[in-house]
Amino acid sequence: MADTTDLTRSIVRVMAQTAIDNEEYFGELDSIVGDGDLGFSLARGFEVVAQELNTTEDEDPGAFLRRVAILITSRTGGTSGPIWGTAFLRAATVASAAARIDRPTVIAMLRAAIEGIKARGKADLGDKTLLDALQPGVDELERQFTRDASDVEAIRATARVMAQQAEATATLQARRGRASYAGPRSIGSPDPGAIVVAYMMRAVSESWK
Amino acid sequence: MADTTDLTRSIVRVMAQTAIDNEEYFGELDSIVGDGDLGFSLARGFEVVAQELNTTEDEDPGAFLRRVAILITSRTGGTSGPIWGTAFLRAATVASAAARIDRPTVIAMLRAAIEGIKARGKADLGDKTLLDALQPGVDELERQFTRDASDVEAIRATARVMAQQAEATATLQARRGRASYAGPRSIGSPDPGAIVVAYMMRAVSESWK
Amino acid sequence: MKRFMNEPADFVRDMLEGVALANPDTLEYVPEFNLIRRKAGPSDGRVSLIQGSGSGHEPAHAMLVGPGMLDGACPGDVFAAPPLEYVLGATRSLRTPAGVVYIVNNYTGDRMVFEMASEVVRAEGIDVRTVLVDDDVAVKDSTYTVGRRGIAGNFFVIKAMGAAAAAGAPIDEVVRIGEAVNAATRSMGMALTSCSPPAKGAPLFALGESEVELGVGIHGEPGRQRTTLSSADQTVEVLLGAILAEHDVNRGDEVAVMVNGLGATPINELYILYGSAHKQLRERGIQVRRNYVGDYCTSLDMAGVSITVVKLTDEIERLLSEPAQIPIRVF
Amino acid sequence: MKRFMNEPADFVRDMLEGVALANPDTLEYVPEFNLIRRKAGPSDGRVSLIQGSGSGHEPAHAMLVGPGMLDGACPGDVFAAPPLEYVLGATRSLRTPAGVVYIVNNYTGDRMVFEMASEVVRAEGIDVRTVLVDDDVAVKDSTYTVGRRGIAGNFFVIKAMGAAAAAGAPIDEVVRIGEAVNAATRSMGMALTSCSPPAKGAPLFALGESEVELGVGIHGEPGRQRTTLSSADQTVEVLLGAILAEHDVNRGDEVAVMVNGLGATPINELYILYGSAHKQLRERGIQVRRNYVGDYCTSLDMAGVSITVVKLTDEIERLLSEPAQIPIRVF
Ligand SMILES: Nc1ncnc2c1ncn2[C@@H]1O[C@H](COP(=O)(O)OP(=O)(O)O)[C@@H](O)[C@H]1O
Ligand SMILES: Nc1ncnc2c1ncn2[C@@H]1O[C@H](COP(=O)(O)OP(=O)(O)O)[C@@H](O)[C@H]1O
Ligand SMILES: [Mg+2]
Ligand SMILES: [Mg+2]
Ligand SMILES: [Mg+2]
Ligand SMILES: [Mg+2]
Repeated sequence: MADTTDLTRSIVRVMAQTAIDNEEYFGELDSIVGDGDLGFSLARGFEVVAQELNTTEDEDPGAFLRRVAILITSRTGGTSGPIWGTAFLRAATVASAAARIDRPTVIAMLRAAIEGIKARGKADLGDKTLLDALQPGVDELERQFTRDASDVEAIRATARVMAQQAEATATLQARRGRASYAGPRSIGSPDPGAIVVAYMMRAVSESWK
Repeated sequence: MADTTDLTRSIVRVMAQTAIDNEEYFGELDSIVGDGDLGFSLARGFEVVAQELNTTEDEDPGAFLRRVAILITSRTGGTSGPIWGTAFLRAATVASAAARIDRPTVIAMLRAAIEGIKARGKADLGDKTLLDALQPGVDELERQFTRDASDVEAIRATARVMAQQAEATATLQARRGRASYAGPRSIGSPDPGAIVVAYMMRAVSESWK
Repeated sequence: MKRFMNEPADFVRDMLEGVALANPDTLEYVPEFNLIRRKAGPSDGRVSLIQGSGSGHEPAHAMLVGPGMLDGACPGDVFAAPPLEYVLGATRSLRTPAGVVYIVNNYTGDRMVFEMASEVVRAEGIDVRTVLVDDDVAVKDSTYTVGRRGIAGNFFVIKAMGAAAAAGAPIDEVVRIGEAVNAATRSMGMALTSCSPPAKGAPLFALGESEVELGVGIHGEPGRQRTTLSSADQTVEVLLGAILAEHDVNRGDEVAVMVNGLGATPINELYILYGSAHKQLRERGIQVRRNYVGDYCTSLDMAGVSITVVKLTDEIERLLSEPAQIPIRVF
Repeated sequence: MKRFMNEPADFVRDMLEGVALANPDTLEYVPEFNLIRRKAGPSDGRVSLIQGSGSGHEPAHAMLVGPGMLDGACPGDVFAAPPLEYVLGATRSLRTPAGVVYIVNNYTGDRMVFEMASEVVRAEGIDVRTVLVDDDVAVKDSTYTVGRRGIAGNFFVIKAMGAAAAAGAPIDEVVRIGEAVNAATRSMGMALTSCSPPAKGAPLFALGESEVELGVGIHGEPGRQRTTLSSADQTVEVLLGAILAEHDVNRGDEVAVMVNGLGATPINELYILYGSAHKQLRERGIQVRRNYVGDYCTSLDMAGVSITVVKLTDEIERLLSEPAQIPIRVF
């Protein structure tokens, strides 16, 4: 168990670092059709997560993720707080219920996170949100697992798909969130939330040893 | 008497037209170190004078100038209203007291106007006001009269001196009026009020037949 | 973009601290939750009113706290709905047996966090309700959109609910009033310039020399269209036209009108617009019974305006005219 | 430069008309003299207070008319002292047997026109006095200059005189109070951007990306120096430092503080500055007993601020706390 806990912690650490390092860039992205606060909101939330990572003891992945979920939910402002908090909470619930964190469990955790976001945001694929990078990415990860790819291979492929799909959101018209007010004017730039998850996945892939 | 009244009226008409035609330019000049309202203030005041010129009967120059003085004083805003109104009023008083408007009377009228401005504005030569164009101009006019120059010659010479002296105010530091707040920063651009009187004199000179 | 601040990250904190220092007898600042609350707090028999929302819209909402208005406001950072923790902290700090009502502007982030907070505090035994504000007609309200936005009209919702709560109305009644005022309120705005969020230090969007954004949102969201600035009279015609097209206001009705500056518009221009609005409504046979001219709900340093029209009933008019006392004052 | 207006030449008229339309029960607009006057007018036993000055400083002065403040204001055009006719018209319209006091900001044009008006109406049997306001420490007061300018501090002079006049104080007393408040009041401003007069349609001066004009006047007059914008705390330190250097305020004294927006500065920034000012004064042992945060005396669409410190005596504090009612209001 110590292994998967360590792994979970290190993935979350990379995600947190990505949010902190790219605060300005993510804010820029959100200011094209949004209101520019995404970078700030995520950085403040994940900052607390990063601090917590340095101070807390080992525990099982479910309990750990629940703590992360609560920190993100309670400390992150904007739409991102509830969306990301819910995603982590749903993943945590699946992790806690599972006997061990194997490949099917990972997929189940991610699918639960996606369902959580959809429920919380009343959003679906094609609405131009982070879902449009996340869901194709998880589909790809599952495909890679099915064909028994190595961890590194699977993660690299997932990161690639998420990057592509995040960029591809530029062609979509936003139907949810603040960008939706722009109507047709939202077409032409990618969804910032989608870019964020793609960046996080790339960082995870690059950090994978 | 009809002659000098007509002459007085036509000079005032040219002055009024100059103020009206150059509203924007005089405003520009006043916005370099001042507050930009000079063009507007003079145009509104002289507009009323121009209207009055079209509607009123002939009368003696003194009475006419007094009416102009009151119109200017009562309808012109800013520092210009009291300054210009006082100048016209003083000139009117000299005109009324004089048996006829000969060359010495003209000089006396202008000197009275200058004294009026000095008194009203607590200003003196070198303070960077319209006085710095007006007074040298009147000095020149008197010199031309002394050497028995023709009207046209005298007026042309006066206009020339006033234009030079108005430009030369650029080297002065303002000690009166709003420009004085700029201290040394008031050096480098001419006093707008001085340019106005020089413009009016040039117009009078050009209109002289 | 020049502005008076210390560190951009301290913008909201420094501002809230200033508000509390300026009102030491009546207000209290709880930094932990970005909370400005009435020092006295609501008395036990009274419904408590809380507003969250992002910062950058001042005086809304942190400067609308006081007797007859909000009991507390826990703004998030600039343009960001408050984190859950703030809302929970504010609610626990201001709960009363009579219940708590959240006044929430209709934005995705705000709705979500107040929904989550409601779940949590309800489990703690607090009777909590929510009144949504969605007065901005720039955005079409349909099932395919996230619905109309809440903008300056929230002032009237807060004012009426505040008066009702101060008079000891039960929670159902306070909520009914809030919903009635929201239903009677429509607004639309226009931007002459973009706002510049402190952290970004640059405009969110760019407008040309004579270009305006018609129907702009208070976070710089796009509106209905980019168009050319025309005269004050024509601007009012366009805004009032759009508002009345989505409003049940008819000849013979009485209204309250707000001409709201978006942050960088001087009050002389607002009064020019008010004069136009007053006369145009009069021509339509609509009588302005109450008027509000000034900055009520802004978008940082945006130059622009919004107009709000509230259809008055005797009840709404009475609630709007009750006394109240907030940081925003003249004397 | 975009702004909400009709013809530039109608800027002042349209604004004053808007003010009157927004306050139909209490105010009256006399277009002939650009006059906003109390509908009721001053009663016979009361001293009448009139303020002229140029427009473009709203709410000063046309929006400061009402019970407990001015009886009338007859502004000139933007940044231009009113023509004599306006002052005469206003005076004749608002004269009372108890006398008339002109409150005049210390500028060449304003002083001249009120002096001339005084001569004229005195000859008509009106007991007229003048109180000069010169609170701006940016300008050195010496015999070689035209003296300090009147800026936002005039609010306190008007408020105190208004309270005294409302209470029926005789004219000598009203003048004494005005002079006492003016003597107890010092201000200084800072511009982040220039204003743009409507007729000009362009800025009066240009400031660089991070440049400010320290000690700017409310007509865009230059101040003490061009310098670089620093933090809000440092800005307050500089402004307060300059003010207190020319002010008789010492440890243990009580003061009123105004943080005044110059037209385009959002209220959140003003509260950040207020917080700094409050704390810095506290550190100097000076207690802020009354505070004023908002737009009181502006320079059209200038982004910037001025700070005013009034040394309080019991008398001044009492007069400032009396109720008054003017167009500028929240509810
Ligand atoms: N209804 C929604 N459901 C899911 N995700 C959403 C929704 N609305 C917005 N998002 C995501 O959130 C991102 C913006 O987050 P944030 O800047 O915190 O929101 P805001 O400032 O609009 O409250 C978007 O780029 C998008 O990916
Ligand atoms: N004290 C003074 N005495 C005489 N002339 C003055 C004085 N102050 C200013 N002036 C003249 O008036 C001109 C400015 O007029 P105006 O724009 O109406 O004044 P302001 O806007 O400062 O009230 C100056 O250019 C100068 O020539
Ligand atoms: Mg955002
Ligand atoms: Mg001028
Ligand atoms: Mg946001
Ligand atoms: Mg002027």
